[in-house]
Amino acid sequence: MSILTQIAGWPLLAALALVVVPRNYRVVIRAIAVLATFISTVLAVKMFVGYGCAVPDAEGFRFVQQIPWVESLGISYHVGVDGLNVGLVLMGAIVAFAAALCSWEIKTREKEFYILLLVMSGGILGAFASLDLFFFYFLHELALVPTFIMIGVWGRGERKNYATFQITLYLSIGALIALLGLIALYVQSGANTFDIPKLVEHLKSNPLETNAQNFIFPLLLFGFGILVSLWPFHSWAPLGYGVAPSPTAMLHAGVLKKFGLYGLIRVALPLLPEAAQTWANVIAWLCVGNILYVGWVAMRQKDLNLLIGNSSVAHMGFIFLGIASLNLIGITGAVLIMVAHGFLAALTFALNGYIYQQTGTLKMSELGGLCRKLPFIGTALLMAAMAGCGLPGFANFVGEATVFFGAWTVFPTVTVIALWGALVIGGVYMTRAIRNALHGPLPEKWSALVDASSAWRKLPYALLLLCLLVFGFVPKLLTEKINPDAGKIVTVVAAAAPAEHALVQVDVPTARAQSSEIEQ
Amino acid sequence: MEAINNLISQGAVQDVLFWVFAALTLICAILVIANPFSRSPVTSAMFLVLTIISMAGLFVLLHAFFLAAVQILVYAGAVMVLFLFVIMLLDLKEEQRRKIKLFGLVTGLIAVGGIVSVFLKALASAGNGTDAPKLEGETYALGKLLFTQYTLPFEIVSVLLLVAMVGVILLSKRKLE
Amino acid sequence: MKHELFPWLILFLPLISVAVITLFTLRSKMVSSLISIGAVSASFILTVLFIAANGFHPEVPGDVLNWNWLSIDQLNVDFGLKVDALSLMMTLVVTGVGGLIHIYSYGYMHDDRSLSRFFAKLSLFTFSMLGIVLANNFLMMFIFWELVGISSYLLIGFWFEKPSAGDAAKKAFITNRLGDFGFLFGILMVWGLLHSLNFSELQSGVAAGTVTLGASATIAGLLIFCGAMGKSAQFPLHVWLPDAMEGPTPVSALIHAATMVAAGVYMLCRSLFLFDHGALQVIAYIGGFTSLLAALMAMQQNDIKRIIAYSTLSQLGYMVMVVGLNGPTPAMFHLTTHAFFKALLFLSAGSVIMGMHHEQDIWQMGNLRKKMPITFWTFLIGSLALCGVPPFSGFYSKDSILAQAIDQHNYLLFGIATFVAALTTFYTFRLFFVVFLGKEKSKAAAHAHESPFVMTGPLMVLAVFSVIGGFIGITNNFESQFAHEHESLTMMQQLLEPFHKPIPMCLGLGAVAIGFFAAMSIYKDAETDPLPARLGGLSKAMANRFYFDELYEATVIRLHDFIAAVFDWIDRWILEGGCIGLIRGGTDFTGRALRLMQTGNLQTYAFLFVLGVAVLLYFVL
Amino acid sequence: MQVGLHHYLTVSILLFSLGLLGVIMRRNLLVIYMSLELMLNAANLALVSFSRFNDKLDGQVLVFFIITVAAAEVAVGLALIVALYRKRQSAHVEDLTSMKL
Amino acid sequence: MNASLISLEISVIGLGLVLMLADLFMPAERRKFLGYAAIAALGVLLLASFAGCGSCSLTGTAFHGAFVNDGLSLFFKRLFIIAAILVLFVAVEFSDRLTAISEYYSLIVFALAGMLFAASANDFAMLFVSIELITITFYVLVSFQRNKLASLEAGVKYLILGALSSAFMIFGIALIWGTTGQLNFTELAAVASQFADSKIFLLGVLLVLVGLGFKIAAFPFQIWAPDVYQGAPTPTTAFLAIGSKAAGFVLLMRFLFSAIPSITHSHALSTMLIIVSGITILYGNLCALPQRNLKRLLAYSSISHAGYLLLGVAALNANGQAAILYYLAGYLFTVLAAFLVIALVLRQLETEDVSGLAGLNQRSPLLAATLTIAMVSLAGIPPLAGFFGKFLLLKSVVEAAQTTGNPGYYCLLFTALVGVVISLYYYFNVVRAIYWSKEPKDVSPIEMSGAAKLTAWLCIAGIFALGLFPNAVLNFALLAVGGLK
Repeated sequence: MSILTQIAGWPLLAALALVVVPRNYRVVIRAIAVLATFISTVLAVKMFVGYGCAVPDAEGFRFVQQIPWVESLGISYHVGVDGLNVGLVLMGAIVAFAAALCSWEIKTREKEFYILLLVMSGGILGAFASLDLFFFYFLHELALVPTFIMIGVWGRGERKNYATFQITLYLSIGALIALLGLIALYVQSGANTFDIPKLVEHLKSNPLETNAQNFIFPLLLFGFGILVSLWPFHSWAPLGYGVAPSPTAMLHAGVLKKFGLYGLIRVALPLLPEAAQTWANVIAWLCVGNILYVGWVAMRQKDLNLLIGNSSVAHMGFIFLGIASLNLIGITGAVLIMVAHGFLAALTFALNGYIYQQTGTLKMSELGGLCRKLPFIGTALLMAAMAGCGLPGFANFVGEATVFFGAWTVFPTVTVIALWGALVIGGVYMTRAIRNALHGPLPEKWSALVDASSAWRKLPYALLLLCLLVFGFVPKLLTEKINPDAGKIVTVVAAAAPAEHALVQVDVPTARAQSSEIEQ
Repeated sequence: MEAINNLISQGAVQDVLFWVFAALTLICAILVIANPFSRSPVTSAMFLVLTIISMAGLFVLLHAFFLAAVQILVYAGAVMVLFLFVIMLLDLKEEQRRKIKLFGLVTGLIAVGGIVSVFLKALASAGNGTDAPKLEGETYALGKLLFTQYTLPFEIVSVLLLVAMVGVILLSKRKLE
Repeated sequence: MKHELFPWLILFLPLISVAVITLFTLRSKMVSSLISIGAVSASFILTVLFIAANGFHPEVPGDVLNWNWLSIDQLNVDFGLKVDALSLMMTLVVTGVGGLIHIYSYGYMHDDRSLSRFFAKLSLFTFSMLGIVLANNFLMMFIFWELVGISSYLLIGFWFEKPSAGDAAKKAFITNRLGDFGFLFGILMVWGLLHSLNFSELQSGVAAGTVTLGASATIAGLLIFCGAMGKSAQFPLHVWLPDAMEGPTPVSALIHAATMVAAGVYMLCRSLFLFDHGALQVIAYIGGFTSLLAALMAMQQNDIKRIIAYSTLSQLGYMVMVVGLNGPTPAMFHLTTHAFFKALLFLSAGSVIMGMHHEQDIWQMGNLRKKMPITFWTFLIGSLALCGVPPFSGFYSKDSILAQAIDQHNYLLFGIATFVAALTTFYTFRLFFVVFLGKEKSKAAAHAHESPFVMTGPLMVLAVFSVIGGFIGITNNFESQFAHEHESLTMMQQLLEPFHKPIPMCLGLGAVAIGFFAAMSIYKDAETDPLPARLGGLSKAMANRFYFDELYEATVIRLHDFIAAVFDWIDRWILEGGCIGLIRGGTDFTGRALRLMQTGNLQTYAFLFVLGVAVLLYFVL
Repeated sequence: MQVGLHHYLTVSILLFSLGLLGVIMRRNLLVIYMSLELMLNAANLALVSFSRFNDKLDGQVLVFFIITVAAAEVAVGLALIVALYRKRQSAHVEDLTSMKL
Repeated sequence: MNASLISLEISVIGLGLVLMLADLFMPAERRKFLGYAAIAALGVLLLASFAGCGSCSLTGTAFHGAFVNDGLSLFFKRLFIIAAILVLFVAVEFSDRLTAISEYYSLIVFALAGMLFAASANDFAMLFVSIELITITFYVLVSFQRNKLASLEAGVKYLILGALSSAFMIFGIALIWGTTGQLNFTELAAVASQFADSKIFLLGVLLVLVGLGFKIAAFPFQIWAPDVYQGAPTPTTAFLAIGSKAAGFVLLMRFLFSAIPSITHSHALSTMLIIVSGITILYGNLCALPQRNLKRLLAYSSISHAGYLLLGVAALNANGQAAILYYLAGYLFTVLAAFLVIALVLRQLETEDVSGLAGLNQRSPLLAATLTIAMVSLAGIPPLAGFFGKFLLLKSVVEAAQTTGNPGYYCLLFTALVGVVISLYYYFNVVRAIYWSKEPKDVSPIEMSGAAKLTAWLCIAGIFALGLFPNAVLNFALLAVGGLK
């Protein structure tokens, strides 16, 4: 059994086990959840560390496992990692562990909550590890549905129902459109297989017609885009995260949301290279909406969670920009941000959750001076905010900078706008948030707040911060893995480049050289 | 006499009879659904009997003698008696003349008119339909067909009748255990 | 090359101290401060040892211990250190002056309950600053550039419970971010054209003519200059520096006088090879204009730290101007001397403030000469150096700037610089007279006391350097960096160097004299400021910093807020309320409306059924 | 004019539509039910005439089935109406609207 | 003549008769257990069908081609038998609310016989009589709770509208036979293309479709479904929802793809199918949105599912047909799970309001889980049967869209997606009512008989099995539709 199956399997197994645990054994329930995610995390770290030593298969995937499932449709359970998803699996496992640790703030119906949380974690990890389009989608849905339920049931605030409604609506539509795209891709390819590596191989020799590509690509783009809160389909995200219980927000904003982006890179680009060229412009300009528009919206927010939610949406813009650049640097950067933002989003939502749990509000007008009473949480939030506005030292900066370098050669104007969004607008709203929530005088009523005191309480935050710092200081851990595989995708895309896309073509020889170098 | 025979052989009598029966059928049918003089279900039922009998006449004209007999026996005889029994059993008063909803009437007429016009148009488009009649309704042939090729439906219908019987008992028994 | 690990240690010791303090010793103020002071001192000592062993020009001029940090396609970023005269001098300043300020801080901040946190942040700043200095490529420099920004943010907002401190920190950060935007933009542009970020590679490439920025050179240069504009607080991004005085005084000394603000100038010198004539012209004029503007503003400030802050602005304007006049050597020279005397001034001011129990209004002071003798003398030395009175260090460096302006035949800027020199003397001695001479203007002034030795000690050390900084060979090192041919001057030659070019020297000294006498005549015994009455509206404008903050408030911030409000409105009402609400409401309404078909009436059902058939038939046939 | 298939079919169609009208116009369940019988009879007529003019007997077999099934249906239907009448004291469609929307 | 082909049907009819006779010899209080006997007998038949022993799984035609036993009919027959078994289980649980329970069982078995015949019907006479057998049986089954006005009212509504649709259908059959002279599907297929331009023929086809559309509750003939589902006794509703609908579908598929394939693939008819499918989906889902009555909600949901199933018809390809089969198999377990819970939970309640589910997870975790799984599967969420079924249906439509390039298919796909999204909302409302109602009025535990538990587990197992291990059933379905065009 592949280690990946185990990583995704433990939480699911634990969820099954929880079904039979009586609901008043609260400690046991919690322990099982934490333990299962911890095992996943350990395994994921082991996999990440052992990545270099593992032997890749013919298509360049490691830790592969394949079991036929529905032969007539060419569906098989196929997991494996390459550079693109190895970081995501690691990130997902760590965030799942952190989310399980943070779930102590849930006080009602804990059993159901933990079951859903574990299903969600298992689904996410499985989706990222999956190399079969069907399972890829299937496991994502498996993770998505608990999200709705968790928000609907354990959500907070008076807009809970509305937010649940909206997030359900948007995400289901997005997922279904993406499903449509995936099915169309499958049908059009004629390969009668859902296996991604096989599809890539097949379409390399028999590329789809331009028309078909240009029809399927937008389905995938907007389907996945809605899942990732691509502007203008973003309004669910801040709202949903605003009311979501923090473990859910952590897992969704941190991990599950990356599914759409990963799907674009893993599926849409290599399988529909020509359309990718055509649509890159659209993506690039839409991401301006994310970065600039949503950034501005974030500036207006009065609620910490809404602000963070909006900033999280804005961050997605950078990833889209990296994808749109269609060159090695940009895509590597996009993957980097995906991993980094996973940690970051999880961290911020976890911290917000802590503050909410303590104060019962996240309205910035009511907060203030929290650094005094909550030095640990406050400092962590400050660091998270700084990571959020692209401070070097944290992994986000590396990703964003890389994306800027990648996109600069292709979309200079958009890059400049993105720069403005990252450095100025991001700086403005993050410092505003810090100023309003952490700095300034401490209101009387918060004099009884308690900081995270025990190691257990601190662990999730510290762990996530540590990850941000590690990948911020040593981005090579990721880039070395991402590079060759991103290079393959870039090569495929570039090979399909129509003549007028001269700018993109510039990078072709180097990308090829890069990948061939690595192959040697 | 010869003239009459001639007429018969040329089908003129049948034609006349057709018109008579057809008119009778339709007029009675109209009276079933909309009797200007009485809204009692009994009247409707009586006119339905008349419709069925005139239809049996049409069947005869179509040389379906067996079916004409069945029509009168089963329909006019059994079914309509059943109807009348029920009407009497229920002791239905003459239906009150509730206000006819004009809107309903008009839209209903339009809908039905639409369907009829489609039917008739389809019919008109299907050629003139003046082929000479061929088939002679042989009861023997009919019976043979029924018990050879159509045995299975026939048997299923028997099950159906059983079910109906059970159903009627279940539904109308005053007290069930 | 010997001691190649030294630069790494120099850089990372402060970071290690940050880690140690935050992780382990937050509880103990004493240990934390010792660790922090120890780290920066160790860095200083290592720097000195390194220089002693290798001289200012290590045999390998290139990059020490290159470690590949990121390598994707054409994007190669090394984590490497560039050790040459420029960076070593700067390292000396940062660790030396910084070390002194660390020590001073221990005294100044002794009673603060978050002392450990303070030292951690201070060390973080030192690390970042050293990073800028030692970075061997643009991206590394940008990284530390940002880190300096954040540490300055943290330090300004150290007393975060004070709303003004929080606001000032925010303002400083965002203003810096504006500059950084340009900086990174410029870096991208350079990389896009030259496909390298490494200073040595770029420099040799540009020098050899193998690569060229071509037509974009001016724009790229100016964009990179934007970074300097933010860090070195050049017009129009100068607004943050005065507000930054909300931070503790040692912070003002360290960051806003000696090091961080100098980073912009340092960066300009480091990347000077990229700038073409057009860009340099713009830089020079912006520098000149800033120095004038800041000097004018300084004339009517009443807060002791703000006056010094504006003078810092003005002096930075000098440096930027002279870089623009293609004079990196005078710029770096002034930077170094300025670091000494401005740190001295700030620390002395800090001593005053502490003596005055955190009173900062100069019109509440007076006659402190008696109460705080050491501070009085050190402040006087600092003032003289700042004004450029021979033989204090400021004289030499300022003179070299004026001389450079003449050399470049830019008489307008020369005029401005001279005028600013007069203004500088005026406001410096205004401050000096009001604070140290005259009568006590408040009870606090009467009860002021001298600071402890842990504070006065660093003051004295700095005072010594402020005096001798002009002729101990600082220029030699920079000359060797920037000029292809140069001769090392002896100390005597250096002492007399200004006399080779008498015109700037004489005019400069004249300006100083005018400023001094004007200040003396007005403020010798003044109880209140007589100037507002004389200058009227101009004074008010000066006091209000020419309304730049208000202008920005009304334009830039308003505009952003307005756009944000509009987008927020769109988001809330059109995207969310309009589209989603409409869809939701529409769906719900349609559902309820369709349901009305199910009237429960069989007749309606039959009718609908028939209608359905009719529609179907009509549709197909 | 010779009476042909079309004439019979026209009669059948008219009869069918009269039944249809009855179903949607009348409100007495029994009359509605009678109208339904009219419709079935219309179909019978069509089948018989087709059978006559197409020279095939299958249609008549079908008519046979239809009559039988209709009889069964009538039996069940009337029983149902009776049961309903006992419960509701009405055979009027407008009184049967306890379930709606 | 290969009469042994109908041994399965004969056994079922025999079973019905035996049940009716056994009633005479059973004491009243034991009659409820006759249901188990019927279940056992049907179980044996099902096993026999799978084991292929006797002639239960022979393929071939009989009665001059009127009766055909092929993959398709075999698939549906097994489906019907399983449905009947599960319905009988529900009926046993429901028996305390029914008088004359043994007749109820036997009527269910007769309806099953009708469905079995329908699965094999290959000419119009068979089609007509088998449909009528099903329908007339259902008239009785629907109005079986004579003491409940709603049941009788539902019966009358079903009766009148059912008869109306029968009238249309029989007129359609008359027209088809009149123009082509063929009653047998196979022979009709050979000549149908000659009549592609004959309006009378097309009219006949449409009228037959009206009749079948009524059975499957497709728009615009869905109007009866909510009232009838609501009023009928719960086991009847369950059988209507799956058995009657599936019978409609097997006949529809036979008619469209076996009798008149050349007409079906014509532009007008395929466009009509697309439109009908789309509107049915939307109508069912939209109307269900504000619905609070649980059975009525399921009725609307059943309408929308008819729409989804029609996707497979509208796709006009083998994958679509196989998808229908697969979907129906999944739908079978799902719907029966839902109705089982309704039968057990809403026993005491006068209303069938969703709020009656409050506190169900405390009253009976198994029932709560069963209903939740059913709802989630209906909503089409992995890893349950509903998801894979919808996936197959959508896939077939995509294929159709890409092979024909008809833009209508894209609209249809979009409509289907919208429908799925809307449906999520009301399905989750039900789930929410189970687990997260504010204050449940009744928290007394619900006693479940062993058989009820078994049924619940069977349904859950079915839903999961079809979602997780679709291979076998899918292959069977693909094989089954091999004969269709």
